[in-house]
Amino acid sequence: MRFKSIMRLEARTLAPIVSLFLLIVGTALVVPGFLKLSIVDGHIYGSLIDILHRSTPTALIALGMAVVIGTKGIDLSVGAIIAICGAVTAVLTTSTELHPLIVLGCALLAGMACGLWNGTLVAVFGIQPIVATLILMVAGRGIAQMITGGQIVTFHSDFIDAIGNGFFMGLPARVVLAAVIVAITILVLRKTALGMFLEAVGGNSEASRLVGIDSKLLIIMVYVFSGFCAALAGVIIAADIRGADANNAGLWLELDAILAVVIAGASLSGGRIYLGLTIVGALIIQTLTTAILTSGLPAQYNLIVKASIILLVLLLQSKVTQNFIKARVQSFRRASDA
Amino acid sequence: MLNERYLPVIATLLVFILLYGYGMVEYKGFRDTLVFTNLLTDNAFLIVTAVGMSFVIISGGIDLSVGSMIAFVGVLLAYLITGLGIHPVYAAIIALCTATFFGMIMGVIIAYFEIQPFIVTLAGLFLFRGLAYMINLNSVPIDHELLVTLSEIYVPLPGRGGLTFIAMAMLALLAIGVVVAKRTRFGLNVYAVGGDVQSAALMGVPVKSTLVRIYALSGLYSGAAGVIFAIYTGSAYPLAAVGVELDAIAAVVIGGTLLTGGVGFVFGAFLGALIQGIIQTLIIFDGSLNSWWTKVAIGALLLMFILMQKAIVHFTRRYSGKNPEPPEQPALEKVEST
Amino acid sequence: MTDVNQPPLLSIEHINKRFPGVRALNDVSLTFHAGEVHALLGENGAGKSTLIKVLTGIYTKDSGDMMLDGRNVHIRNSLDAQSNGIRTVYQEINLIPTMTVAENLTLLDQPRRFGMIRWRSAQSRAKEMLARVGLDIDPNSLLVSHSIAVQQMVAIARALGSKARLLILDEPTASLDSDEIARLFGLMRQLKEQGMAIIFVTHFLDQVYAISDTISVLRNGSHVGTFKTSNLSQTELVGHMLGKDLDMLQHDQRDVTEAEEKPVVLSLSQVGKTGMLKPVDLNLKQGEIVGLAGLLGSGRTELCELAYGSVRPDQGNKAWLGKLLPINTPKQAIEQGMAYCPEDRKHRGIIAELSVRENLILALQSSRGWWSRIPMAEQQAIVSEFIERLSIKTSDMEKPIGELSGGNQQKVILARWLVTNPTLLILDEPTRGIDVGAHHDILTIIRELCEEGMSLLVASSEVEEIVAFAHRVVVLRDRGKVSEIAGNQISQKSIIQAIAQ
Amino acid sequence: MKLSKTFTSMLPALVASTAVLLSSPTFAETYGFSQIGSESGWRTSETNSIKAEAEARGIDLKFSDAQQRQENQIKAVRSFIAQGVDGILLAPVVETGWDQVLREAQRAEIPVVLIDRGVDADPSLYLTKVASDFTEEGALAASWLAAETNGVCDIVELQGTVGSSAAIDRKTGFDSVISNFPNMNIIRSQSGDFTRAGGKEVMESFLKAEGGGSNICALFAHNDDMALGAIQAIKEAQLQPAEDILVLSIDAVPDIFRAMADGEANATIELNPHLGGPAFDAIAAHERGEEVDKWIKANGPLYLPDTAEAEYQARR
Repeated sequence: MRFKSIMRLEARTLAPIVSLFLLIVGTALVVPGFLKLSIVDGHIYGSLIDILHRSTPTALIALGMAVVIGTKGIDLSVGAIIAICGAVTAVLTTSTELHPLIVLGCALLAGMACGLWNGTLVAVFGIQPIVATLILMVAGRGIAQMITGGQIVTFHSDFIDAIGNGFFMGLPARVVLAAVIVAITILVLRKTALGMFLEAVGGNSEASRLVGIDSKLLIIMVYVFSGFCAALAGVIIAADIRGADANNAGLWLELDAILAVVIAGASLSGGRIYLGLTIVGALIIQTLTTAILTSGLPAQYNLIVKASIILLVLLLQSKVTQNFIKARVQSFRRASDA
Repeated sequence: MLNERYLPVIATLLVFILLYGYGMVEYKGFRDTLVFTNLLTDNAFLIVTAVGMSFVIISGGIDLSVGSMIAFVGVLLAYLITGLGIHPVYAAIIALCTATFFGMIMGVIIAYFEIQPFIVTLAGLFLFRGLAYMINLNSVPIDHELLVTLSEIYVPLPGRGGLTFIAMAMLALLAIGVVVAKRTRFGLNVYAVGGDVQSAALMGVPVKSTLVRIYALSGLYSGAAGVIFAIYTGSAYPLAAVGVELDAIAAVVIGGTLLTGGVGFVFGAFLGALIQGIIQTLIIFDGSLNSWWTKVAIGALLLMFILMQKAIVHFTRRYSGKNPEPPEQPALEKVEST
Repeated sequence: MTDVNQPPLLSIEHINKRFPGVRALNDVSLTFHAGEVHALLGENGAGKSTLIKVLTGIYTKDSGDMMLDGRNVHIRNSLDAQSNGIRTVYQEINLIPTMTVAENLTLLDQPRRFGMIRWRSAQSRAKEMLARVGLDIDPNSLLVSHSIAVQQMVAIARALGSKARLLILDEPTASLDSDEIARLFGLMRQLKEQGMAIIFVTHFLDQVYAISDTISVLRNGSHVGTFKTSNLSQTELVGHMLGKDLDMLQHDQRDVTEAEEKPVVLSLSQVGKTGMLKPVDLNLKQGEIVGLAGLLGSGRTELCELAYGSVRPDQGNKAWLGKLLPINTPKQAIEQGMAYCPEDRKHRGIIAELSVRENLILALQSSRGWWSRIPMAEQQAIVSEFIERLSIKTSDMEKPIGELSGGNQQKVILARWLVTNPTLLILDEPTRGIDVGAHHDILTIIRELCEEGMSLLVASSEVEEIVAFAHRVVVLRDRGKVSEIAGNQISQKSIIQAIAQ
Repeated sequence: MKLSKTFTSMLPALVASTAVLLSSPTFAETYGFSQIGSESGWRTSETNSIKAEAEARGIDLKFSDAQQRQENQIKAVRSFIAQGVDGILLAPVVETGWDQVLREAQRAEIPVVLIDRGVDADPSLYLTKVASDFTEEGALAASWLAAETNGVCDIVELQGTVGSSAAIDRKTGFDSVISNFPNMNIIRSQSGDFTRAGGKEVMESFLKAEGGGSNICALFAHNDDMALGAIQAIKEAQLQPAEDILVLSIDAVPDIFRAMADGEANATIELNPHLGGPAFDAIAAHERGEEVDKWIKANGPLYLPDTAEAEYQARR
């Protein structure tokens, strides 16, 4: 019996991991040297590290998005928050003498303020998450441009630069930073009762109310967290190019993040938060992009490949298909039993 | 007696009149009918898209693929006309059928595989843009005398203004949309599905086929918007209409349609698109404001309309005994066999 | 009124319907005549709603025949049912709240010309339909702008349509006040005169006697019997519904002794809420089990909700251990030491995606706050203790609770509250839809808890059960308290008589 | 009473101010400028240059940012026509699709000057085009590279946004020249979307795909921003940009001069952002009734590291 339940768990968690594995193996067959890792100047170097490096912004916002979606919500505004926080970082660095740590703090606070706004609209005003966050999605980039004055603000700050491009123990610093955030999030959600409460609210808000859980505060916190993740991603993206590009930074990244969560197997109707698998989902999306880039496939095929793979994953994950497969498996078993 | 459900539309109309009045007082050129007919012509493709989107949103869904669809249809048209030498009328018919077909496929996935419209149409967003890239990467002129003739058709009005073919086509499509929504069984079924999908099913509304038809209709309308865009610019460009889906959703919401479904007017989408257009026009007339004000202003407007709708819904719910979320009929409990 | 010689409008013969693990309808045969109001009665799980769904084509029967006017008919979906003149009005008004009255009335059947709906003629048709049910409202008004009663009448008007022959009213009066019910009955009589066959499902016995000509009783999926209303006493009827033969109930055993004078834990004085429950007085003593008896819809659940505070009462006061306290939210209730297992386990009890462990630990964790998480080892200890103590059958405490059987889900929800060690435990239908073994287990637990000094408020539709454990029984009827029976006075017979009065 | 009194007393002032408002456009020439957006550093310097030029000449410039969308630009041009401006500057985001709106401007007798790129329309529809030739830029870049490497070089290319005319023409120009050199090959070509982030990411993948970058002789980026992103990628791959891999790009934004001065880039071709002067001159000439050339070429020179420091100081 116990074995069976482990099997069930594995089948679900295995799907994204196997997909990632297959994707990497497939790419390695097409692109020689894809798996090669070498140590140059004490830094680990190779395509796989690149994927980690590149996927940090997506992974970070997908982390926040996973928690939001777990509570039956969605956050469309993360792309705009990235632009705002990148702008805050750049403008504060260039126009003030503030310590970079304070600049970083201001950017993170700006992101959390955006999250607070979203959370308030959702939890207090009872506006559907998709609408509530659409407002900031539309207006946010405008606000970011207002901050930068519509220009790409280039800035130099060794500290911020270290976040975006530095190395820590041979690994890209931002990967380490993101890993730490992911680890802390997993710890907080699993080692406090927060994760359980969030999943309870997402799974059955009425039952949660009856056991005395204050869902409003939780939901606000969730959006603030998503804002925080987006802010950090915004700083990393700005640090990456040493400039804040209000128009393009994080553009359509919210869609990638939602996709990562869906690939992880979470339903948009809430109830389960798979943090680890969401990161795998983000890695899948990035591997796909990197694979297309390194394989030399013309740029115009990127979207088609991406869309086809998404559709495939969605169709395979849908209840209808799963039920169909289950029925098939059962009838096969019955046939083989007989 | 004024029906309370017209309130949002009337509010939208008032905002439009106020903005227009402001323009008339502030800028000389604004008093010409030209400004108004320009609004009709310039926003024609957006209005047509928003009309299709209205049906989707009234049914409680969302369609993110419309912007890509516009680009895809444009590129397809160019290929059919200049590449294959097909007469524009036939080319347009083929393109519209293709768009409808793709919309229908998304509808089938949504209705029968029970995957959220958000994710399905997101895949559509990537897919159609990718297909457009496959056909053609450049912006290409569509050389055909018919297109030139069409774009030259012009019913002059006093005050430099004039109704272009595009504006008239848009008005015709708008009128058809209004009639379909209010005067056909399909239209009423859309409202019923959006109002309460379970009740609708119990009342005998064919929910699944209605959903398929809704997304096919949205495909058709965004396809028509693509044709209009092609006539408007006399060319095709795979990067055209990026982000139009958000403009269309905003237009629908500003026009008083609830994203929760069931409530709204196709005509409201027309007003919503005109309001966005007039904000843009005012900003251009001013000439010193930066474009990000458009985004911020539209975001603020969205917020205002959503809060207003929330208040109206709250007000009407007080008189309704129906729970906001009616519980499902309790299913038969399984009795343990052991 | 009913012409027995006339062939029945609809007859069903040997209908069977099974669901995995349950026989929902077991060889049911019934006949329905034109010009007759036929009450269909039975407690929850008796098979009424399954039968109605078979009649209206939402479920397909496994076997058996349906004859309309003596012809065999196959009803595969709701459109089939409608075209055969079978129309249904549900308790939960199944209309579109966001549409107008006229739109609701004519949906899918609008008068058209060249494919275009003619609203003028649709409106006049809507007016006619409304006139048939005696409503004079603006067909252009939004459905939600009307009271529930009017919405219900609109639903009936829609169901009647033009070709209705058999009208099924599934608990239509649940949310109506007495004037509105009188109005509805007037309409039903009028329809009866016109030769309509009406199936009337309700829990209100008064209403059954006020309007019906014939009564059929279902129990556990089987047809118990069909009676002429005039020949059946209320007490007999309740006996049939509950499966008790009153003559056999003279000497039922009671092994419960009266609780001694103990301090009052929770005291309700004139607590009620308009449209939900008439004001009620109730005192719950320490170590006492108070049973709430009454048929479905009598206000049992409502009293539990108001006592717990999951619904805020709009009148009356609550006192906890002698002190007046505002207990108006679950949080406040839990802080005082209350616990509540709701009746609707699926929608208000379990969180299906979460594991048995998480569901079980949730209330305790919630009372401790999110920061101080109960260590995993302690959780597992608590969970395995309760899995053993309540003999919860699960392969694994990490299994999603949605995959457990109803009885085991119920035990987990019960355990969820027991771990918080409450002073007062409110149980609404703790034994609903669970098998015999689990049923027995839960009754044993209830007794043990009481002996440990816990107070319990238990609502149940099973009179036998209440008699078996209650120190005091509060009988509810028509959303109000009708009597209180204590000590040796408690017997199945006395309760049934109080319900049936 | 009081309110109406106040109102009556304000009335003359209101009328007067309205009159001023109505007549104000006659004081100065009003031009409209429809800009593509602010997607790159070069674009921003172009905007600022044209705004500054207009201010210096006392021109009332109506500025409109189209956020990379053609429909917004068409709207802007139409609004300018409705406003009755004296001239329109248009930096078209794509080449096609302008016939209709240009015809309308012509009907309204408003001269249109195309800025920094051309359109695929009858030349009679616009006054002139003040722009460099993207194809020539590409060709110039290729020629420099051919000379620098003696016609032997494996090149990686960072394209602009897929479908944009700058990307297409620069590629065409570049390809046309290197096709004459059998030993010059483009071994990798991908779009970096004209952004720094895109440039960096794509360059990283190039480096990985080409054995750590040892096979790559030169990088040709369709704009400086992508080159700047790519330079970071090269540095992070432990290679020396401008030495191990030649870095060649187009636009001449200040930051690329900084990079050249630091020895991290080899050459940039100026895409002249100071197009306001020639454009306004052309309109003025047209108003005087003079003939204006259909293409006022504003090709910039190729800059090399030797002058980079001075250029950087001059431009920042």
